Amino acid sequence: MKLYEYLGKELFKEYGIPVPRGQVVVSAKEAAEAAAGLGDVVIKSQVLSGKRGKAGGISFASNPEQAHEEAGRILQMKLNDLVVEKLLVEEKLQIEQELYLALTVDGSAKRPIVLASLDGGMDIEEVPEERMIKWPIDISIGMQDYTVREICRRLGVSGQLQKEFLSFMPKLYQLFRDLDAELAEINPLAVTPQGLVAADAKVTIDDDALYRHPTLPKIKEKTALELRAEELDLAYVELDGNIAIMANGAGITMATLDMVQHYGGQPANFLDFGGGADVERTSQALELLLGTNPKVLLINIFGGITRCDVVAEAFVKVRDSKGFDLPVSFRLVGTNETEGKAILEKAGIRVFSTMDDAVRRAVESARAS
Amino acid sequence: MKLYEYLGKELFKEYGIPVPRGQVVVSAKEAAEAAAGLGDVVIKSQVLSGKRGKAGGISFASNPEQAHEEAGRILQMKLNDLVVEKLLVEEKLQIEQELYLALTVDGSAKRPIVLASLDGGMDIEEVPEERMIKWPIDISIGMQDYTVREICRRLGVSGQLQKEFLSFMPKLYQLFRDLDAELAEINPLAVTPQGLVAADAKVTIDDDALYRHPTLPKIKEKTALELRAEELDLAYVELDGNIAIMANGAGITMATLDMVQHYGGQPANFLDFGGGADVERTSQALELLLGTNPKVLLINIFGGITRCDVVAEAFVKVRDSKGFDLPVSFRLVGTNETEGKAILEKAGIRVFSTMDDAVRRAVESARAS
Amino acid sequence: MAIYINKQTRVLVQGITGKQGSFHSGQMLEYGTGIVGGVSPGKGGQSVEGVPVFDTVFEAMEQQPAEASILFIPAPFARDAALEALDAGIKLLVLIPEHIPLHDAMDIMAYAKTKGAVVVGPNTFGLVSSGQSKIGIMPNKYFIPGPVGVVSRSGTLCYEIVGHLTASQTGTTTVVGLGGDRVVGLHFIDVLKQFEADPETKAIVLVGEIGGSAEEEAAEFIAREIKKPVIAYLAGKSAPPGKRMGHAGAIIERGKGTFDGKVKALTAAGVKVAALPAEIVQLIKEKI
Amino acid sequence: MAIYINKQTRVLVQGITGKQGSFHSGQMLEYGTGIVGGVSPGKGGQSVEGVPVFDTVFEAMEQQPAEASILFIPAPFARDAALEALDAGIKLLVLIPEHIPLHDAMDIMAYAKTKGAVVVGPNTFGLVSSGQSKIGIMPNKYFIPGPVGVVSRSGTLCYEIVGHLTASQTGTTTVVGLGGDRVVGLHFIDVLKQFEADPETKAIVLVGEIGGSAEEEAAEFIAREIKKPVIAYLAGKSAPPGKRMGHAGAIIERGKGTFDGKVKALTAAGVKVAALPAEIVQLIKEKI
Repeated sequence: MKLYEYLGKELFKEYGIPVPRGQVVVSAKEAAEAAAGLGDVVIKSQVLSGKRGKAGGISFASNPEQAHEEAGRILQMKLNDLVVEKLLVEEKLQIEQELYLALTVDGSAKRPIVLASLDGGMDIEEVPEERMIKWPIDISIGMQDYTVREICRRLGVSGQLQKEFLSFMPKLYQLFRDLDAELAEINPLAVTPQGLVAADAKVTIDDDALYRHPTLPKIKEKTALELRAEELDLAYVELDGNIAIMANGAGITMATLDMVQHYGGQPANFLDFGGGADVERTSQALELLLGTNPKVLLINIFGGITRCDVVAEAFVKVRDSKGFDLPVSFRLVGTNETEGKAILEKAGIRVFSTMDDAVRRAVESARAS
Repeated sequence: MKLYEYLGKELFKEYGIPVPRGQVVVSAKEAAEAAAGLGDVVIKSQVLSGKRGKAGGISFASNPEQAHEEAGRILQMKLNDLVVEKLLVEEKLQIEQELYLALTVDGSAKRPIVLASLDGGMDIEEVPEERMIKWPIDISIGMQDYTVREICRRLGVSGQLQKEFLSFMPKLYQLFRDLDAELAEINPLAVTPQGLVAADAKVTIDDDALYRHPTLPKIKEKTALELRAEELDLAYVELDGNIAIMANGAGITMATLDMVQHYGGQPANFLDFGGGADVERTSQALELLLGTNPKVLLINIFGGITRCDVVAEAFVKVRDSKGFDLPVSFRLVGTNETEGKAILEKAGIRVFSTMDDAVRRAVESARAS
Repeated sequence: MAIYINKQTRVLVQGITGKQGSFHSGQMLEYGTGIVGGVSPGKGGQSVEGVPVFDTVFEAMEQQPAEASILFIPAPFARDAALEALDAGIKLLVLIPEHIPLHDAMDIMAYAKTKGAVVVGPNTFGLVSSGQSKIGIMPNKYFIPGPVGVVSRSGTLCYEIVGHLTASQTGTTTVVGLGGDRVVGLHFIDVLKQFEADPETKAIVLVGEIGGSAEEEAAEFIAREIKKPVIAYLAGKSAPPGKRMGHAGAIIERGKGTFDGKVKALTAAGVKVAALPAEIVQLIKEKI
Repeated sequence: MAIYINKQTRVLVQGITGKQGSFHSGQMLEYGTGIVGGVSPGKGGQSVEGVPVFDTVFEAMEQQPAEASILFIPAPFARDAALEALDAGIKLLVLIPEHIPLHDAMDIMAYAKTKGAVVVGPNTFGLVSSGQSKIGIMPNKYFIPGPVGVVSRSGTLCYEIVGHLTASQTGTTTVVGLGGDRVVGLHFIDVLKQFEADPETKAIVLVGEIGGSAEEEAAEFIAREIKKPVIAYLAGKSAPPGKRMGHAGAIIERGKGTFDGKVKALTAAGVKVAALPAEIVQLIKEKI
């Protein structure tokens, strides 16, 4: 779950990480009031999108009137299709240098990793590899002073700035660990006459660990269907095609999409309903798919944990109660295959044994309809 | 540094470890007032000595009048030579069972170790080995739930009591680690209708880590001379004999004492003035020793980090300024031995090359004087 | 021979009294797995499918020493159970649960490293040395002995491919599911190294997917160290960028981990990449 | 031969620019120790006694790879410096400082274990393989090559005893100071095992003291594993119970760790216990 900048900065504050003075507002009037006490300000749209600056979602003002005007303008914008509902009005920092600092998870090393660069402020993908310091953290001892000194040495940072890092970085690491963050990024990390200040905050919390952080607000940037899928604990992604696809397992679901495309079809979605689903969850997944009005329904089940008879039963149940009649291409093998096939065939549904056959049939049906 | 029971319990409280309701008092009057709100109370002398109960330093009262009387009595006692200055007046717990729980450092395993027993309340040295569970903690992951479950299994504890331990023990471990404790002991750990309660608290903080805990009070249970030695960072222990001994290094100082006794002498003290001492510290150590009015002074220096010339110079300086004339037996070898010997011999002091010779001379001198 | 596990491997099942734990214990026993004990706190003294149940892993290890353990434990409690197994001396830990928090997974991996233990998963179907021992949840019938080693990031897709092999009478030495999470214990490289050293493995099938850099790292390693033929299949060719496709790994970001990039890297390392799962069979037959 | 260190051992000095660090670097170089670099944060680029100084251990290890490091760092900063050395790949760490907090020492030992590194100390004089390499602060002239291995809990007392040996022309293979703190890296057993395996060590001197159970554990180990003659000296015969005699270890509590108990245990294991330091020489001569 990505956090809005202002939420990230609230967390930073809690952990003693310096952030600019500022305030979250929802109207031009509030923006003007907030600006009154801050002198020159920066007004930042609070949306979960990078490159807000380039898109016009960040602006400056030297007085409340200007702040009012700019805030009003930004609040009417859409940034990458996202409505701007909140603004962060902050003091404009006296920035001497813009750095980059982040903590994230290095899947290869199975460890947290520090990313640090003297080239902050810009799009971080544009920073040349050799200007980006990457330093893994040994979780059994955490971030120690020597780690910070070593990163500073590699950055070429010493003296007062190194001292600041010695205080700054362990706090960011603590936040990263305590909050189950996938990413805690500061770009730019501003060097100011008052020391290091986090001029931005991009914090992403591990969805699987949200239960441990009940006080965090729930942030959604999904379509209604995707939200419904999330409620059902289904991995669902909307796509542009017309063949609705349902399979069990992320890999095989992707492979099914790939094969649909391979044979010239257009997937309408990605839906992995996972392993070991019962009749009810399977029904819910099916109902969700039917709600998207696809031309064809393609079901690809290789039962392992998932039992074929359960899927078959659920399918027949949904079909009988909803009475839909779109073409269905059903592949069913694996655990309790015989029982599952029997149920479907009794209900007059043809069952394919290979993915290939089922996908080809689905693509043909989509073309025909 | 050992903490008084009431200080230990204050720390327990901070960490969410249940302790009896109660209050520290310094007079019988205060004791009566404290007892007023608590019903049946226990009145416990706050001295750093075990076996307070057997020595009469713990008493009970059912009303403020009794509390007044008992408190007055205990405040006039001396327990193992320690004056009772404070009392802890606490609610009397409804104890169903008395357990034992401690965290300490296992030098062999180089780890923290949990000690736990169902036989609490008594002198813990009397608990049979097989009734005491010892479970080392892997510091890289700390105390986990499974550790507690395993200890409970070994104790034969399950159900509600195990649940209580699952909450209780990690808190004690956290305190032990956070506070640099050498020992955090609860004996008895009371099982009451309200759950586990720490009926006593024995917490010892690592002296070498006190600088990290500036808010802890300084607790002293030493003689004036020992305190003075501590100020000077000297390892000093008073003994009963008449040969004052000064050496560099704990092992060799002990060996010097042993040799004195071996040849029939009586050491007046143990004084290890450590390695690498400068003229000033050496002088201070000497002055401290002379203040004890010994019959003979025995100095045993094997210079490594310690430089012989520095010790010699300091000795001559102190002798010349104080003008003492007790017999001195001086052994001096090692780093800058030649320079040191020259200084002493110029000042008319005989220098021995072996410990054996020096010790024998010291014992003879003590006998003669 | 086989890698990681064999007929002799003694296995514990943590969470054996749960629905999944008991069902799959039965399946594993049927396959021939040497399950010697189960662990379920509070359930010690019971038995499941004839397997004795203990309250703690330490107790199980005292009574029924084992080398491996498989976890059927809800994600929030998986970290504690995994650390317990490692602390008690388990050297091969198979983590079935999905949704284990990322930081918990890092904790487990860090501790496993200090203990010199191998972790498979989390979010894996486990591993099987065909005809000998299965520590996982894959359907028994597809795993018959043969000369092909298989390593996969995804589960059902792996069954699909092994199913094709089995249908053509091509069996497997060991099949390893790495697990779909961002932090997992074994990577392609670890398993490839084992297959290279295993005399019975004649060819290797690598089942990858978009996202992350595991396939690219594998390609580099194969070019350098692997002499045996490697065939790959990659899922996610059709996935649009920036969308998360189920697995934490299966997301294309920042121009890295794309399908094309992975195919290119593997091809350059001499690996044949199949366009469809079924093609694997033919490609393997050409090599052995 | 010798144990732990020899002529080839490459050594870093952490805290080399301090008073003690620079003085003892000079002494060690004089003895022949292979010091290849020093570390002092903020002092990188300087040189001490001709040894290049680096800002961090990682930098030193890049420029001047080493196996061992010795710390002259004030106690409050020793933990950080020790962890740095271990993280950077140092395999033998000698901790000179005294007053390192007990929990810091436990942290260091736990991390060393995960890294497979040996820690000597803290609160030790270090170790010396006579005539080859000295990583410590002991006076050079007493350490001449010979057939006796010495292991000691205390420093100056060890010099005293080695001084007697040297005076009688009996040299040493390696002399190891375990350190006087409650938590130290090496125990008697570890060093005895090494001496037993070292062909040049013909006899072993063990210098112990009251408090703790290290001597009792050593006695048990000697009875079981050590074939070479072992001579012991123990300090603290005259110490009254309950008083702390300098070292954290040198305190008699709860009836454990007494002088008599230790002598009994060692004697039962076939170890001759000398009554006076000087007797060691005669006892050794009888054995070699």
